[in-house]
Amino acid sequence: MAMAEPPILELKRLSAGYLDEPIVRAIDLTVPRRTITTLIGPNGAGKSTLMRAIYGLIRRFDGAIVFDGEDISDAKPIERLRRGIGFVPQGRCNFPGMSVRENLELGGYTLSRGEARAAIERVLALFPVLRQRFDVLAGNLSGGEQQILEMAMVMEAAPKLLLLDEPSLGLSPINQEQVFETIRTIRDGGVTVMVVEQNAYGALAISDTAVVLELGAKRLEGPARSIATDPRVRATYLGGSTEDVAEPGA
Amino acid sequence: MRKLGAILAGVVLAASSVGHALAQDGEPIPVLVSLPITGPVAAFGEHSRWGFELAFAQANEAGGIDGRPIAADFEDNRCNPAEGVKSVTQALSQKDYVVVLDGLCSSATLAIMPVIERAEIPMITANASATAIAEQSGVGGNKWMFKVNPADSGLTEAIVAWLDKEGKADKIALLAEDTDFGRAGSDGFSQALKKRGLELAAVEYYQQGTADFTGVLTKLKALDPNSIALYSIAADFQNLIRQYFSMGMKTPLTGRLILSDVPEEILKRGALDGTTTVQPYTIEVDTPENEAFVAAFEAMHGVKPNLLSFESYETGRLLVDAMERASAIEPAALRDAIESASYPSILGTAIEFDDNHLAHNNAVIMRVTDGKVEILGFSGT
Amino acid sequence: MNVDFVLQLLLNGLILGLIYALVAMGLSLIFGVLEIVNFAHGEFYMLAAMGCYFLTAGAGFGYWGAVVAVTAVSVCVGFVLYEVLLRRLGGRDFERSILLTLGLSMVLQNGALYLWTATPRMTTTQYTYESVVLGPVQAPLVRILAVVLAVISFVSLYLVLHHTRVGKAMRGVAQNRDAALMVGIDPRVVSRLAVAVGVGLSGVAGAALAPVYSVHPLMGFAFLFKAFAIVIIGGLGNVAGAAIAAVALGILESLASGFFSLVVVDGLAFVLMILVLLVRPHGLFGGGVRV
Amino acid sequence: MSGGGPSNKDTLFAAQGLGKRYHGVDAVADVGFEIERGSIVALIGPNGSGKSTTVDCLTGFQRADAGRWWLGGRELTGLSASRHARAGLTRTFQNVRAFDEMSLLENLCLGAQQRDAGSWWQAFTGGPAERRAQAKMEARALELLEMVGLDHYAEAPAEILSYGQRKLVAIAASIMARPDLIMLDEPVAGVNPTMINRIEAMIRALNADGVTLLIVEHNMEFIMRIADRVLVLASGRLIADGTPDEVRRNPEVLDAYLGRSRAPHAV
Amino acid sequence: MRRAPALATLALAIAAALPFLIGDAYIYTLGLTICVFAVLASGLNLVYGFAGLLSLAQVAFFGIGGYGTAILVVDHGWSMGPAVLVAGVLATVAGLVVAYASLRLSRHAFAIVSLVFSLLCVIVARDWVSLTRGPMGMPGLPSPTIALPGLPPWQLSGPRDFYILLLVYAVAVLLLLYRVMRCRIGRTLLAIRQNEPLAQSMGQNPLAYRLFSIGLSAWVTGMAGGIFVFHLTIVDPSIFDFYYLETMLIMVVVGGPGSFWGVLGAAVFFSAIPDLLRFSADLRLVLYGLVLIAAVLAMPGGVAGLLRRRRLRRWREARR
Repeated sequence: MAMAEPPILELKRLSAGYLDEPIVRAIDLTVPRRTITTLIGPNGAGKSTLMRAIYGLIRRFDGAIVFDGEDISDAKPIERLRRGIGFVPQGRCNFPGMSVRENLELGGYTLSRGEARAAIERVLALFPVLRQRFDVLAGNLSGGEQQILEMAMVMEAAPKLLLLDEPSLGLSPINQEQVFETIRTIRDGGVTVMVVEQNAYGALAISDTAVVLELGAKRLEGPARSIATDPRVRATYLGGSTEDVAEPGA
Repeated sequence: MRKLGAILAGVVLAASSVGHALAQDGEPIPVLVSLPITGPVAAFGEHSRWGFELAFAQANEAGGIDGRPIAADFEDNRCNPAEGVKSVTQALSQKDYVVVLDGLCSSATLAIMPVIERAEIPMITANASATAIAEQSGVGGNKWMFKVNPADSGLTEAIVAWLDKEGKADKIALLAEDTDFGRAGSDGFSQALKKRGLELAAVEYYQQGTADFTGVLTKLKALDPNSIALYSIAADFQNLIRQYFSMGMKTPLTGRLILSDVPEEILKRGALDGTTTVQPYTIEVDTPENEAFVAAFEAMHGVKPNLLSFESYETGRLLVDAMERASAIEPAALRDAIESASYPSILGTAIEFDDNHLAHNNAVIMRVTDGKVEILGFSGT
Repeated sequence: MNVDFVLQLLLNGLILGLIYALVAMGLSLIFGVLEIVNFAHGEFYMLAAMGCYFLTAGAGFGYWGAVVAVTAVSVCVGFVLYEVLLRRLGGRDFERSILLTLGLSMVLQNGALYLWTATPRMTTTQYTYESVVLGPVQAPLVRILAVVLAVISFVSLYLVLHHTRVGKAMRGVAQNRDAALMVGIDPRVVSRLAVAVGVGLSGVAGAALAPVYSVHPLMGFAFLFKAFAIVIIGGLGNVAGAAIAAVALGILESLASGFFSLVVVDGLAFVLMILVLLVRPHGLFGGGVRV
Repeated sequence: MSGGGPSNKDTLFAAQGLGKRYHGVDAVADVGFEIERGSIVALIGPNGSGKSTTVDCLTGFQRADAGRWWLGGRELTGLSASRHARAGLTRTFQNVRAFDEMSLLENLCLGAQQRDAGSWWQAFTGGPAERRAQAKMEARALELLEMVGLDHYAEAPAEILSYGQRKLVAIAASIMARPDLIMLDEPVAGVNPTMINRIEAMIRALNADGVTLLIVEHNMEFIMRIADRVLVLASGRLIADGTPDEVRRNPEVLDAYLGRSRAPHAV
Repeated sequence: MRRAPALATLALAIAAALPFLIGDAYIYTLGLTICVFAVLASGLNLVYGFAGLLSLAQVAFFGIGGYGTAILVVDHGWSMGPAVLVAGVLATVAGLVVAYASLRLSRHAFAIVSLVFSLLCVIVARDWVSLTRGPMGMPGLPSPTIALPGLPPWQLSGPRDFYILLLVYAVAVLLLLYRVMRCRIGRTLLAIRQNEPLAQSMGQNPLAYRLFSIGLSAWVTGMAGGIFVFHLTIVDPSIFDFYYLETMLIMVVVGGPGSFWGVLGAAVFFSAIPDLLRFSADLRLVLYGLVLIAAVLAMPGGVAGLLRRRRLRRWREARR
């Protein structure tokens, strides 16, 4: 390869929030292609906010978002979706009164009819569990299956970057396992994935890179393996300054 | 302060006094007419209005009353009692009307009666048929109220007498709108039957504006009466008669049907054969006076008169006659002149008011045979 | 005889119920997708019936031509209604949506009264005096045609909601707005379509009923409230529920008018509605479009 | 005390066996704890661990499926939200809430009226007693506004304030009625550092004044600074209860936060 | 808005002087219409503007008051004063039942149930013939006599007398409502409307306040109906006409929900202007509908809301 591939996503001093003050401040971040990046940090650190800002759901105060080499700072969510960013929000986000089939059909809403059919086949191959439950109402699936369904729906549009907000929230350990496996499969298929997770170790185990947020700012960044063992991570969760290292896992 | 108030009041008054003038000598004689201009029976109200207009136009053409033309203001009562009271009260507060005329809706008429009694202005009803109007008027009642058209009690007595003669008076079911009109018809039938030791087989009321009669018609069909007495007009009647027809009902109808309103198709197919009805008037009455009336009416309004235009026309003419005889054009004198009326009707009788201020004109009994309406005869009321 | 009587009542009720369903379905669809109670719905039905009357009586249209024309115009009116008025309401403005659509209803109803007065008009078509005899029972042909239109509308709506992308998107928006955004459904496009289809259905209803009942500016107002009751009994936003409730109400009303008196019929829908509200209140407000 | 209740007289608040289910899933299960008079207790836990549900149930905003709770020896189980407040247990909300169209003074006085003002009839007639009560409430409201540095906005409608300022007002309003216990739901979430310091100062001042507080919060530094005791919820269950330091060193707590399903062997 | 009380006093002085200055029945009729709508609109304002409940039952309260009074006077020989009071209480009871049953569910359920209640009232008035005389109504209500202790009995016989009575009644009701809206009770209602959970967290019981506002509103509205039907001399089912409800809603929405003076001003304006301009009833309602749409879209707080927004801007600027 003659030239290094540009990163899929670049955040340049991004500040964003809901009301009159930004929640995340001056975030600089570069996400390389075909990786899994995990955003971790205590509740209220601004992980979900950052993710929603990348998808364009909330107000941007300052800074820029560059996706696939183009500035998308002012694009609407639907525009970002078309450009190749898929977002699976926190909580249950499917159509509970429709079958898995219909949910997947709606997942290909932005595609042409033929593309959609091909896309469904593709995600069914990727997530075989959905094929078994093809005619079940989404509301009757288990939590893990619903989460996988939601990822599959977004994956139909063949995003280059997939944003997942707390995919394991409220799932049993076995279901969490299943979801993490799926995320890895997605990455192996060539898609860049960005995950916000409360189950930090679970997410770190499958991640390439990790970013630790605290109080709306980036605290740490590095390879997932080293972050997982960095004692400072624990400090961001349970207080004390990041320098005041406590004994890990005493 | 008083002066300031007077000025302010004057301003308000000026702002409000559009069309607000006092009558003077030589000026038109203000007559107030309350009838339905809008609402479910507006089409009938229009006919009633045309009758009054013809009568006044003829009088004004002939020089008016001592050179004063009669000017009628038409107020809409929407065939609704409260609306009638409101509009008449409002109108009376704005102009010194010498007489109030009234068309069509018995409920509205009964509601307006106390208003004109309090205001001491005579009122003549042309089309409202409820028996209660006359019962409450004249000696011992409302001295300002008069009724030209026959009361329902008179009409029902006439039709029941005829049905009885034909041996068809037993097992009559009644379907009527829930208004004074319908209830008077119901009372009239029960009383007339009671006299003969009979009673109604069923009584059903419906609210004005009811669209669907299939349920009640099915019920009446199952009851299989000798005839169904119908007290229904305008839109309700149109809905009802079509549903009656398309449900394939064959029971003859009776009561007060306006046969000219029955769709031609239904009559032609013989669906109403055997139906009898009583009305104060029908256009087919074969007298020179009636021919002249029909011709004049058609010339003025472009359509043929019906019984409502006939009644209003006669009422208008009776009023003109009273004005000509009255000692002065003011309410009390007019009242006396109306009370002593003896006006020759188109139907050949002289209209005079009884103690209840009710006139007793002839009624026409009709029957449908082979898809055609035939006049069976006249009857006193 | 007695069996025939009941059969006839049931047939009357079934027909009546399907006629109710035609008006109620559109109302329910609009509520399901936009969470708006459309007080002007009855006026669209009235205007459609008026339109059908004038087209057949004055403009030389045949009945079926009028049905098609009126329905097409109604769909367009729905588009305009959404773009001009309803779009400006947020999802949580329940009271404001009532006030806004009530204002629209006042304009349309009283405008119609001013233009045409309350005088009722009868639409006469080539079918007016025909009826269909089915063994011991009989029904007017115009009603059978209205029922046919109702069934066609219902089946079409079902097919659209279940077998077209945009129909599924409509159900999707009603079930989960966030998920709709996630997969790239534009709620505005879907809402606009739902209003167009809803008003279009009231257009079909107006055209179908113009030959059945007399046509006048106040006809929609009275019908609307019955439709409200049906929509609430069926579960707000539940189109199939509304259709079932409509048929059930039609049959109940017919039986009531056959065995009791017409007076009972007037209040039946409202009393049932209040009972339903008291018995299962929480299932009523919310819930997606389910057919 | 019949049927359980607080175990000793320093206990201001006690909850036992609190449970709440949503759609067949336990949001909160068998949660019980006590709060000592005059303390500041923090309630922490990862997202979805049931903290807000706990507060909502204990303040009457949601109906608990199981459990009983007492304030100062009086059982509050099953009472409506307003009765909880009248009994001396007030709260603030996660998403800051104020009566936006009303002035700060009115906002605060509303917090006090249930305790300080008289009957509706007195309110209607507006006699001297009512005027005295009103004056008293306004004086206290001004005092509190001064304390949080917002007294010059006393007449301004709440909607002109910034997010952080409104949080201050919300806390001030919640203490107007001089409650025995306040539950603060995320008092410093989304607030800038300067404002956090002011809120912290206010909480300390209140506590010094004898008010007991239960604080639900994500900002750990803040919690570690201010709390006497920390309760940790995970998946609807109470998994730890101790001083901030003890909790910090508790591996179970860390697991709850960081997830244990795939904890790398290095940890 | 500061000058509103002074303006109102002047208007009241003029209104009170009218009966002694002119003898025009038309002006009296107009005046008493204004008085009635001032009461109806302010009553709705208490429920919608303050308690935040869209009550479509106000017209039912009005009609219940009218029918109740008429039946008590005509069928039971009561004198008008007590009959009006009791009919008002009847409307209150009806309002409380409707509100209690539906508020357990939600604010939205209240709107729908209150609408259905109004519709059921029409049906009862039309169909319970033995009580209400059905669609024919009860025409020719007698001229009532009011006997106040120490004064000669006063027989109300024309628009002038009813104008005086309704003016006195309206002033009394408006004073009462003004006091309620301006005192702690009104503030609490506003607080509950703006943020119900917060008010609960402050120990306020929203249901009690809401029931109070509906009860009071139903009472004054019902009594207004009771007096009004004697001016009309008739009560029939058209007293439940949506026209009354739509007019009340216009007045409140345009005047500004929650604003005493705004709604009062709108009530005077919308009772007087269309009548003076002599619109046909149909055209007037078309106009009202347009005004309602415009008000809902363009000025959610009504005229009073516009003034409030100006004040808010001043505060915002001061904050910079």
